[in-house]
Amino acid sequence: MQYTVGSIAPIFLSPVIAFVINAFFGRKLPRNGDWLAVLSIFISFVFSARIFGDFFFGQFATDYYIHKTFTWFDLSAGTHVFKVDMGIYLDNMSSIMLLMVSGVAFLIHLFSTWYMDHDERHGRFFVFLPLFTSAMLGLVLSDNLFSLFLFWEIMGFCSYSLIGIYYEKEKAGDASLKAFMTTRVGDVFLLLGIVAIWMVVGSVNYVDIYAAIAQGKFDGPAVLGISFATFTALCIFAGAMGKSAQFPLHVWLPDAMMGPTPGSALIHAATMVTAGVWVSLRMYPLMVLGDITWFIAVIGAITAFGAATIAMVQTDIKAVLAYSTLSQLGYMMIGVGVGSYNAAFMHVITHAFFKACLFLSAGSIIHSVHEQEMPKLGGLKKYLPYTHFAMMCCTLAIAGIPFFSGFVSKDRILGDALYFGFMAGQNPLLAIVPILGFAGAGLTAFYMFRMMFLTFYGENRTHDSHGHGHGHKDDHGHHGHGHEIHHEHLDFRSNVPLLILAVFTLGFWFAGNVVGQNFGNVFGGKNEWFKILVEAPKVEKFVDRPKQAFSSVDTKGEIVLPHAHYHHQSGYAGPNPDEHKLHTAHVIGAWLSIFIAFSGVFIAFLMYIKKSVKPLAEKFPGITEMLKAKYNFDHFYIDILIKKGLLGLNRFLAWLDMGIYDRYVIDGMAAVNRVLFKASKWFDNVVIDAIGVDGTGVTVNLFNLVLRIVQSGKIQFYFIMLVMVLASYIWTLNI
Amino acid sequence: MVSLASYLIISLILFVVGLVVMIARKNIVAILLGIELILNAAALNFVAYSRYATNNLDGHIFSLFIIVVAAAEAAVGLAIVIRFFQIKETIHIDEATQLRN
Amino acid sequence: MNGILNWILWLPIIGMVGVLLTPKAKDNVVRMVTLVTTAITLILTVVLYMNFDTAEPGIQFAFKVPWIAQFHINYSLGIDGITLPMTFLNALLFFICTLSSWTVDKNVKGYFALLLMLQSTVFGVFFSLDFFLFYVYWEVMLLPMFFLIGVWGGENREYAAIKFFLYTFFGSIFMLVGIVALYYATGKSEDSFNIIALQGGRFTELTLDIFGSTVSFEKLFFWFMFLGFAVKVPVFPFHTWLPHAHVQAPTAVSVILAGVLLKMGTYGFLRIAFPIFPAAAVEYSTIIAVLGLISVIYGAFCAMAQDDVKKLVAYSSVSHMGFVMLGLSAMTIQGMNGAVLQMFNHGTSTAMMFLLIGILYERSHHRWIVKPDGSKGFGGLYTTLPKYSVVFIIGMFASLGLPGLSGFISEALIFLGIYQRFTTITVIAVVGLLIGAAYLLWMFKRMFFGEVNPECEEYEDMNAREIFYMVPLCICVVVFGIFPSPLLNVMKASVGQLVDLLAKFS
Amino acid sequence: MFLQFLFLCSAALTVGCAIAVAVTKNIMHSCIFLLGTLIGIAGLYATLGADFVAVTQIMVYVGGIVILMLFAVMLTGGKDFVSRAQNLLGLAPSMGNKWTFALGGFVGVVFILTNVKLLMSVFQTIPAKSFGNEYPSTVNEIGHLLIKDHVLAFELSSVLLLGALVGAAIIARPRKQ
Repeated sequence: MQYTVGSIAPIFLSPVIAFVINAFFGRKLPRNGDWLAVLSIFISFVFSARIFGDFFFGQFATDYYIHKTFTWFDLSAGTHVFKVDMGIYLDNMSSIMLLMVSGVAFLIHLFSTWYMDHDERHGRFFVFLPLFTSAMLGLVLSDNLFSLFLFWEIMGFCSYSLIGIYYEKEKAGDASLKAFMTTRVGDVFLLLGIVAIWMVVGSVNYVDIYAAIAQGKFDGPAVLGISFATFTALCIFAGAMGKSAQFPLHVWLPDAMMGPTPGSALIHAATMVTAGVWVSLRMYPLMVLGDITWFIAVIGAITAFGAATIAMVQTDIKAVLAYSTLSQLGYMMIGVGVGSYNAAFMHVITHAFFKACLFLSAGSIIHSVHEQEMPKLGGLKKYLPYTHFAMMCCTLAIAGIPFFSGFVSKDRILGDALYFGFMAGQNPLLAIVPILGFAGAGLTAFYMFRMMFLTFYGENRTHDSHGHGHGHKDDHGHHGHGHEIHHEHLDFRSNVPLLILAVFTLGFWFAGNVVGQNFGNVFGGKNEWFKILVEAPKVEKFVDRPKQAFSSVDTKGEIVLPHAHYHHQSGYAGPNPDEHKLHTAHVIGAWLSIFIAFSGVFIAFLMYIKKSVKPLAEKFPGITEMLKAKYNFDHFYIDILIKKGLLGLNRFLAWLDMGIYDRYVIDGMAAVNRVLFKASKWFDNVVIDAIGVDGTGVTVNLFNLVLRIVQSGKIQFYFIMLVMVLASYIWTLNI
Repeated sequence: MVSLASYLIISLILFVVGLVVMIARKNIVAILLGIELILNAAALNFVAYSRYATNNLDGHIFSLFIIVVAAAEAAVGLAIVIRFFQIKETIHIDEATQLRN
Repeated sequence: MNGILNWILWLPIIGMVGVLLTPKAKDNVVRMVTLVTTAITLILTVVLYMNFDTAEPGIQFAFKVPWIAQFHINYSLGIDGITLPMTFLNALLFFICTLSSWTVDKNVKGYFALLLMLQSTVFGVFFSLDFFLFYVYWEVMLLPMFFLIGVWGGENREYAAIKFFLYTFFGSIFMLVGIVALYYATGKSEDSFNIIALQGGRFTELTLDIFGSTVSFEKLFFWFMFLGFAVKVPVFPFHTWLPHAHVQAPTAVSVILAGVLLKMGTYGFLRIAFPIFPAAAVEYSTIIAVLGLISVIYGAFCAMAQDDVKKLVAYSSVSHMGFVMLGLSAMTIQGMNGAVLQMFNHGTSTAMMFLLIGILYERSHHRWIVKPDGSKGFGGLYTTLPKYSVVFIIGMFASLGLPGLSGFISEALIFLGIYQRFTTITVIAVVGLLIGAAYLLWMFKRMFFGEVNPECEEYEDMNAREIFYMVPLCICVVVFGIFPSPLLNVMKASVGQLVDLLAKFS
Repeated sequence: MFLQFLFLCSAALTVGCAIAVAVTKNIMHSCIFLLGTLIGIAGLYATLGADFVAVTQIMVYVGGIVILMLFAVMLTGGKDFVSRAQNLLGLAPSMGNKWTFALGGFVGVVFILTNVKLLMSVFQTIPAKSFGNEYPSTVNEIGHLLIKDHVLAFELSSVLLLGALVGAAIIARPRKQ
């Protein structure tokens, strides 16, 4: 198998070309060039699929990777050597990720051509979406942290632009600013971490970092009293926290839903927000070395549970999905933290499919009904059967119902978390991770079904609200007035992407068996491909592996039969693995999560279908208020931290600068000078006067002044001068 | 007996008053009045010295000539004032800033 | 090719004479003469780039004739890899500024004559290899600048012009003392004014007796030189002339001021202060780094509080030049290259920002984000000025260091360089990046998003002339963001030589 | 006795009217007070025995020049003006207010002091001539002097008068624009 430039680069380049063409000539193309974007992503998908096929069907050993580099720029001069390399790193994980990103992106692009039809920002949307996709694909292909950061930021820019695409809305501006700045907080730390690693390791290639870790070379001077490994790990995780919207930096993601729904589906649900998880997974050996995995797990748990609680009280359909995204990202981070490496990555993939599908379904609803407040929806099942079907599949998946993908991945994470929290001999306080994780899982099932029930079941409330005359403005800028709900017909662009995505919510695609756990292997061990292909990087194998120049042909790896690995692999990469206990934990976790998921669904059913239990909001108004205020994070960040703290400091400094420093110190020096100048002038005048009395003359300046006064042209002044001169003459007469 | 000093003092007062008028007043006619006062002060001095310091009447002759010159000066000066007024619509001294027009 | 520097240096003066000889009423002829002159200069710098040998670290295109032979003062020109990007930047920005000044109609002749004179003097500063010549150009440069701010500036222009003049003059007086000291330290020999011959740490052992105490010559006069250049950069405690000068200066002069003149300060460090006094530079690099750090953070914080867009960008210049100082203090190959690259990139991105603000000012006649009475100065410009917004976004993101645009690479290189020497400072300096994004994006949000402010409805979008002169800068920003090699290849040999020299003394 | 009375009356008239000329706002009144001054001076001439000069003074000045002045004042409106002009000194001589009077007063005081200094020496150096109380007529002698000793000045002054009259007529004549 041979990979050259031509077989990898088009994955990244074809969306770039589409971006460039659309950016410059999009307005002149028919349909603003959206077909070009779709086509370019399809090309990426084809090339990705080919690579995935190669890896999947055992062309390479399971631990095989391709690493190709070229020099971007070179600062070497004289005795100094410094080169910045760019390159491609392909392994099992990135081949899966590439397929997922390009596939989901393709379907979302296709859906967008329908959704954004007749939207005035159609052209802009199809400029930024291919750019975003190319950046995400580039990020996955990157072989080093530096180029990862590059694409990371470009994605942030696309996110900024797409959130703010309806720029005439004040809220869109706020949301885009908030999104960019919040992620930027993490980004600068990520950059700092990259710089630190670069200067100590001498490179930021994954391969070199792994090798350095394996050889114990990964230690630099401690920074701010923190050991170097912990510092860099924290920095990189800070970047991940920003991008994946983890607990203290989570505030941007819910607001990011100001953008068009397909954009949210791609960027803020399926791909970009998982970039943080991606970098955490790539740098997993560093996280272990820096001993911050427990921290990651705790942050993930807090995010997972906290976001789920907020999602329970949201009424906007997109807000529910946004908070569920936050919550699911929390699960991924739990997965990273507790060492559930491949389950965390599997959750990235499964989540991408079902969350993209959920968002697209929500977009379909909004596009059809022009309403996104759930209390004003209801009974849409008969109008939108396909959307209902797709959305139901995804809801089942995200709720963790067996046979669906969410169960497979989340359950493994929770099983590992259970082991991590209770059996791995960790700090007992870390038991909070599985507790919050399971609680969050129950809440997830509850709020997702609440959403389903409120939207698709019960009676239709759309017309009630229209009577009241306060039409909610949806993200199309249309008012909800006067729209009839049309019955949905199977449409190539609007429904087919949903249905395709819905197909991938089935668990057996990922688990290789029907239920997901090892209750019964339908296809035999070989089909547990995910476990086999994805494993935490074994850093030892990267020592002494050569790099390849970008244009070279790679050598074929040794084929190792996948099932040879299977029996020894649990997929657990966390501390103190004990296969037996781990298995116990997984069994307990599986049953527990099934029970919790079903009880969540059941409660939702009682509340919103049977209406035999009062909804939560009526029972606990205090808690509901707190949840609706989103724990006051926005208030705390914006009103207190930024407006009072940062801006106050800024105003104070600016005042200090211009009002005090410049006015008094700098201009004060000028004033001192002026005093000195006056003093010397006075001295001059005295001296000059003395000289003048002696008849030696006056300064030009004084002379000027006198002449100017004397030659005023005023006749009366001449009289005065006449008399004074006469008088002075007389006074000098010696009589 | 009236002394020379008393005439000189009166002449001085006249002269100073004329000076003040010339300096302080802004009306051209008033300035001419001041000039008349000064000329008269001078003439008075001549006559007083002529009586107290000499035996001849040259001082008288001088004061007569002063009167003549004053008359000529007044005639020309007032003509200029009238002309000035025709052009500027004012006889304010500070408006007289140009020699032509 | 040796005479080409002479051509580049004197062509603007020839153009200035041409402008002065043009009849007074013919404003368009004046503009065309200036444009043609700057265009030819730009072409000549491209020719210079073509003929430049990137492998050679030393001086190229040298030209030397005796000027005042009694004092061994020569008319000595030459460039190396550090100068060449600045030369190109200077030629490019003046060409663009001529186009952007097309709308100036107050004493057109004088304006363009002074502009051309300014260009020549700035070239002179960059080309001079003779200390005396350098100083002459350094001082003469103040003259057109003073009049350009003082005559064509805003409301408070006299204050700003005088402040600019006196402040810079204050700094250069110290430099003059340094030059004189060097003249005597070399024993009034052949190369007492030869910048290249003075380099290489010749004065490390020299001491002086001042008031009975022994002082190292190098350490003392390093600070004299430092003061001269730091005012120009400007580094933190000497920065307050910059907001005044920028706010009052006309658009083109702001562009030149931020784009080229500030770089003369850091160029002075690279060409004079560091190579002539390497041991002192190494010893005091911590102080330089701390001052740079304060500039970064303090400039960013102050920028965030500004309600005047131009003042905001002026403070952002303080912040960005602070990064250059950080890179210089690193004294590593990454830091130094990053600093020189940042000099160029800041030149292009800030020039874009100032030009864009100037374009907006021509329409609005004010620059308030928030007016003094608390109402919004702009709002919804995205809707009314779509083309303008796109260019503004490119300039703004280049300025805040978005990867893919030029600012990022230089900032990343500077961080790489500085981390090796001053880890803690690096950790604090990243806050500058964060705040840097915050003030720009916040400003953008307040001006461009939201409902259209009724005042802004009538604004016309950029016209063909404005687009024409923004395009080269956009290209620079994007191309050098993706392919920095053309610039880095030019400078790396010279920078490497300097780093080697400094490494000997650390 | 009569002589001293006449002197005092004339002196009072002269000085009082002169001061009134200076301080009167209305220019017409100033002219009238000038008349008083000139009559007072004629009185003083009389006390000095200058009979011809005194009569000439009254005839020419009172009958001629002051009437001319009055005509001029009437022709030009006779109003005082509030100053419109500014000058470089700040305390302008042209403002015609208390400041200008203060300035004028200051200059006057300077001049008085100067003259006091001068007069002190004059009184010390010139011995007072003793003369009787006789007042011979001067007309005869003046006539002789005018056509003998001072004949050139006499003729020149007549030419001057003629020139002044012609010049005044030319200057003052209304011209068409």
